[in-house]
Amino acid sequence: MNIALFVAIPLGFAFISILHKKLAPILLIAASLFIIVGLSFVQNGETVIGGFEAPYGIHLLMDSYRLTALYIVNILFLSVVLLNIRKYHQMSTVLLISLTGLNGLIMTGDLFNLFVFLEISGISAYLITSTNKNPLASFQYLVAGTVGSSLYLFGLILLYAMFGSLNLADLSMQVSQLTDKTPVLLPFLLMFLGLGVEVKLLPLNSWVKGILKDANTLSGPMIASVYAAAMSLVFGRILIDLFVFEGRFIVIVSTILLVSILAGEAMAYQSKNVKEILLYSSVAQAGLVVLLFVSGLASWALFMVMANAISKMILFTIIASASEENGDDITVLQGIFTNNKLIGFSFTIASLSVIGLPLFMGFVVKMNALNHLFGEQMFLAIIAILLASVVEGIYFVRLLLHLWTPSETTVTFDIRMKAVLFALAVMLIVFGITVEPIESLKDTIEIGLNVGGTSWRI
Amino acid sequence: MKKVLALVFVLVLGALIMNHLNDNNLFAGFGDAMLENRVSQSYIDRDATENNDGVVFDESLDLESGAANTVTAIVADYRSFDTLGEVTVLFISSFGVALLLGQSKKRIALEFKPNFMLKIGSRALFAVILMTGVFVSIHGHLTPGGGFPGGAMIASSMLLLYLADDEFRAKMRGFKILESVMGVFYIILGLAGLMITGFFLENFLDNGALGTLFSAGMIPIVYIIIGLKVGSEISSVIDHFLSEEGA
Amino acid sequence: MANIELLILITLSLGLLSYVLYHFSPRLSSALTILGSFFVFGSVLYHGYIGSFDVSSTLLPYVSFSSSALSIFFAVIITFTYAMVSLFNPYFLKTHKAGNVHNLLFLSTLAFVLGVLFTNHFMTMFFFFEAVVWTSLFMIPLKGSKSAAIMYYRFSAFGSFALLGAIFLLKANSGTFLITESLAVVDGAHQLVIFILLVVAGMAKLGAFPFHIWLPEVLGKAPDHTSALFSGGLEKLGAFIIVFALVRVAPVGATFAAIDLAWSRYAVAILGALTIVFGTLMAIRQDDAKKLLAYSSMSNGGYMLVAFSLMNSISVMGGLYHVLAHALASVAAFLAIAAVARQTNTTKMSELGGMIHKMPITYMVYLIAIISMAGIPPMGGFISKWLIFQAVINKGLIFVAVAVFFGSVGSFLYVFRPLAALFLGQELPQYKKTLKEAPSLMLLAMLILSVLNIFTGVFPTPILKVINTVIVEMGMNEVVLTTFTIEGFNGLLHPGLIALVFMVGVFVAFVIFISLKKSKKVGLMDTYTAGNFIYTEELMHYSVDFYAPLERLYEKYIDIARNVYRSLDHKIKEFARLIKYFIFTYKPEITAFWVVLILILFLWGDIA
Amino acid sequence: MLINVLEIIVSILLLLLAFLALSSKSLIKSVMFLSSLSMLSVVAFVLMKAPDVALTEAVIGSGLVTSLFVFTLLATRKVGQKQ
Amino acid sequence: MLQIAGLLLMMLGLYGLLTNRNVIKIILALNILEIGLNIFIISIGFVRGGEAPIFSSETTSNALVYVDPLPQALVLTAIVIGVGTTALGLAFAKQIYAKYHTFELDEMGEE
Repeated sequence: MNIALFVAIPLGFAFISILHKKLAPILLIAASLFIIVGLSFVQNGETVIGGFEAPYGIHLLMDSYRLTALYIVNILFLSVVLLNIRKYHQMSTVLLISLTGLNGLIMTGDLFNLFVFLEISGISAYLITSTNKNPLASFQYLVAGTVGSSLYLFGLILLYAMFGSLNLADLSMQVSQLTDKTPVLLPFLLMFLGLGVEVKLLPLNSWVKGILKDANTLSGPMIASVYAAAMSLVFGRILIDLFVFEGRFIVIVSTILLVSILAGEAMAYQSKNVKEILLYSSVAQAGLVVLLFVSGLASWALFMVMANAISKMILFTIIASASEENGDDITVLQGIFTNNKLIGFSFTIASLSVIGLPLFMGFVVKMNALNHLFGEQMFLAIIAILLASVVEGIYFVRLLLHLWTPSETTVTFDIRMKAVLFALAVMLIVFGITVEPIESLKDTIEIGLNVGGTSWRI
Repeated sequence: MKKVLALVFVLVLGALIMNHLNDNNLFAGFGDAMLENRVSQSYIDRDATENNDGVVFDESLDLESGAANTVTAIVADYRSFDTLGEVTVLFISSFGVALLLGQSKKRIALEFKPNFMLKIGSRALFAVILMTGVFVSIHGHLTPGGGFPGGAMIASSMLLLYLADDEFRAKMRGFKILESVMGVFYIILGLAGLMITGFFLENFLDNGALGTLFSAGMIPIVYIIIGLKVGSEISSVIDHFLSEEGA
Repeated sequence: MANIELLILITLSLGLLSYVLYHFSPRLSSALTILGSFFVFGSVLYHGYIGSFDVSSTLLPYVSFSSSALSIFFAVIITFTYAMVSLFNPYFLKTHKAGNVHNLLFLSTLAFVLGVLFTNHFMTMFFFFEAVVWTSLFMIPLKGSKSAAIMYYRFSAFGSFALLGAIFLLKANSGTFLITESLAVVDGAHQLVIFILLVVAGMAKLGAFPFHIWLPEVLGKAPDHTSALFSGGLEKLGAFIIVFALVRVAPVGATFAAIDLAWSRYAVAILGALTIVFGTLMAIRQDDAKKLLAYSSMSNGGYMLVAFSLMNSISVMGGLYHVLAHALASVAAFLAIAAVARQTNTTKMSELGGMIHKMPITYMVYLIAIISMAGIPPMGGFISKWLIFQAVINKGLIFVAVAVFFGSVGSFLYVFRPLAALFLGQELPQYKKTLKEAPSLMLLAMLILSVLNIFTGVFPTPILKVINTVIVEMGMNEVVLTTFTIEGFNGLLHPGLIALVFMVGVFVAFVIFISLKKSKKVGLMDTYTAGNFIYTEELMHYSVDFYAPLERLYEKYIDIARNVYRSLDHKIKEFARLIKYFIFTYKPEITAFWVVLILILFLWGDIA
Repeated sequence: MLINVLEIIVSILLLLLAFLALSSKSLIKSVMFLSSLSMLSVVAFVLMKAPDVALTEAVIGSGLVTSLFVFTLLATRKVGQKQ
Repeated sequence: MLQIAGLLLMMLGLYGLLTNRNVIKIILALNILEIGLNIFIISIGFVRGGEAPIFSSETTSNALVYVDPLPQALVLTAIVIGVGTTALGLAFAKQIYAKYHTFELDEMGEE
């Protein structure tokens, strides 16, 4: 199975899909299914595009990390699509392109190619958010995203000027051979800021509120779960493979991350509006994930992304669906779970997993990450994580108590939504109880990171 | 005041960046780029895959990339995947514009009434520009230009018709089919490369002698595809921008 | 049932069963709850006594258990509390919004408490700890107060995650999550941090001084009988953690030479003393009987802190005995209040009065409980407080000693008030007809508790011997006991003798009371002041502004801790609003601004 | 030498036009300044021996983008007039 | 010199983003930012005295000094992507205008 197909097939389907409106949703689901099925026939290694070996040509990479990332993104993508395709069928082409973009983003081993895919997925994200009917917010997202990718391109071109290559592996080898690392810090900071816009790190994420505040069942889970997962996984991979942290760069990065986490939690704590609570909490979680990547805990960060993505998918879908008729004030939504036990159950599990309570996937991830951090004596990160957990706990308890308290509100949920979300919630429990799959996956991922490090760094 | 402050801020930043880059020994100054240390030297020498004795215009046969224009060689051969992505960006933004502005409605009426001469003249000019566009696209591997400017020229010929004739509406359906078919062709070309040589988007045609029209393997084909696709996409964008809601 | 794992699982499944059963018959479901609680209590007591716990675990993954004298001691106390409270369950389910949920949560918390007490692995302990927090959390709002539940979670979560921090530090220190092993090798740089984190975790759970805000909220607003559970059962988990920190972790940091006590422990003792003082002062000014008892629980928690921080056999014995005595007394008191509240639907003292006429047994139970709480012989509270006094005086901790005595004196003041206000005084007209004595099951529970309250005061040595095994297990010398005496620092204590003397005194007083002339009965409105008839009944009530002169002394300062938290909350929210105002607006220039600023900050270093 | 002078002139003009485009009060003037900025950047590209980029920028950057801006303004001004 | 001009154009683009509160102007500033970036990228590959990287009857051999073709290829892509975002941004601008009847952000009712 040539992994270029994961980009080519959805792209080709997208080109076809503009011909026939009825056909488009079918093509979308077919492409999505094709990728998920195809993922099990994938072999690790690099796939050259156009017949030119790295660093001259572009190549796609596959290892356990990327495979896991692809599974996460594609499965969540498919579930979002299945839940929304009937209502938002006109978005099929856009979704196909965004699938192309996200898959390419995860697999590519070339920094400029990554920029191209960043733009592809970015533009399709702007279009997905246009279903919110808030053009101002989408416009702001577009401006922020364009500024971000311009910064990324600027940093990238500085790297090219210094090292004469655009290949990730080639660059990381050359950077690691430098004795004085100060010259590369500016491009790294530029790229960090550029990608930080997409990953929702704090001072750069003013677009998040406008987008997620009015999110519907398509754009909410798509941006908060699928895109957030893909972007942070790509960002994390670059952080691990390429970046070096030194001097002022460390200071700036750690300030950004700590402020993201603490301010995100504080804002969620202060909010009275369910969607706002969720969106600010996802800001904090993005900071947490990047913090783990920066600390070198790649595999646990990957699992945290996975746990968060599943949780956010559940939370945003439920809230977006419930607030379609009622608005999303915390008091308006009181008691929506009294008649929807299954939905309430999924929501509760997702939020408990985000807090990091035992039995759920978030716990396993948080505990292992903490364990490593304690071993490394990184107390600032530890304090941030523990404080964040306390605050998260408080506002989620408040939310849960409100949503579970019986009241007159009646909201009906789609039966398919119930099924899909329940399955995802069960997944959180399964990964929270049986640790073996995660542990073994972690081992292969770490082997992949090392082997990858030696084999494809020329 | 705020503006002055902002201006000072950005100028300080610019000065700081310049200062930083000047201090940076890895960063060559303006005009002093060292190509030997970069991958691009291999693009110019056409020796990315095997050692190559040298490239001579009009003589070298069957180079790894047969375009005389090195930029074209990179765009359509070495980094063809980027170009596929680029086409996708244009495709999705054209689709997005259509999505956002709606399948409209009525086109904007211009404030002046074009007279007969203008109409005829623009028809003639339309043909010329269209031909130029196609020419630029096809000769992308030899001369500056290529599919993107070519496509844009095709689109601007359509624009000319729009401007010259108040009533003119392009046949959007045709553009759509053209766009779709060309996109699929591009993918099929890539897949064919995958089938024949084992690499997606690999050039599987003969390259011929450097500098002749029928050389460079797939590149002219790719550029024609791109030219037509870009042309139709941009025309559709223009059409949507020239229409408005109502009536 | 000798296997702890099986016991936990059975309790959990009984909880589920009672949840399901409730749909068909609430009565049966309640019976099941009672049965389950007694079953757990019985097996813990029996197997704890003969020491035959089976700690192997085969069914649950990642979980392992061990049993120690300490955990059995705590388990017996807490399961007994559960058993007693369970007898109240059937009468309160009707007032709940969801009785089925209550029964499920009741038995689940019981199961998880056992898990906390018996596990030998810190992560498992954290898991059970969190499970207890979350299951008990949802019992609070069953009466309708969400804010109390959130308050409870704030402090519990703080405690839990402090515990988690301590656990990981211990792990980093010793390389193992096993409790005994990792506690054994606490040393090095993190020692003090571990100590502080563990103490914070315990104090948050116990409701000690800076973390006491939740206690009156929760105990005051939880369902009436559930308050007893929190006060007598769940709060004691905090004491369990405190024992970890103060007794099992070796002394930390520099020693305060004058009193031969580590500074860190001295600090805890001071906090304990503050807890006692604050709790007492706050209890004095409450109008709600449940809140009053809540503050009294707080001050008694302070006694435990003081006792465990002193680190000698007598004080630890006093502390452990106080855990038992206070559990018995506070459960009895809360249940008595619950019994009253069930009949009258209020716990405000100003709205009650004269209950002794209709509820004499409840009155007796309450009387005995508060005597024990105040530390007056011949009840259990006296024995523990005597031991703690002994230890404090022996150490020469003047401030702590003053606080401890103040607490005892203060408790006279406050426990008398509900007694007078609820039970004595004029019988209020609105309850005259409807009021009855509590139902038999409730009476049974209360009577058992009263008997035990007296028993622990009169004949404590069998229990103290059990505590001696706990103390020896923790590596301290055992306290010298005979059948009837306890040897303290300053002499022997004869609880039986004291009780006897006390009985005689009471008998004499009773004789005098009988033989003297009867007082004249007057009606409630039968009063005149300055020749005017008083129309507002409340003004006549005993308990309104009972200690007003005393309260005036300190009423300006009572809300200090609460205000600190409130302003912390405001500060967080202000910070959040600030960030929101600066960043999360529809202003596209914000991103550009921060980019420019960060880049300038980064590059400025090149020049500077 | 000549080229150097040319470079400097083009650079200064570029910055000038950019500043004018940003500070002009009239939107249509701004767009026109942007268009000339774009045309001037074509000169810059030619000076830096990038004919491909120059051609593309001339056709797409200068021509197409300008027309899109103008059409947007045109359409909205009409809408504005109706009210 | 042109490199500095490119850099300063980017800075002016940022300045435009910082000071303008008009939707069209913001897109315009983004365009200036992109043009500046493009000039900067090309300047990275410029070699003084180098030839344009096209083999022709005048520049026949690879032995000559050429300017770096890769940045030019990248800029080609970047220009097209820039057009894509600009078109989309203008479409959003049209939508915004349809909703609020103004391009000024300050005149729209904020939530």
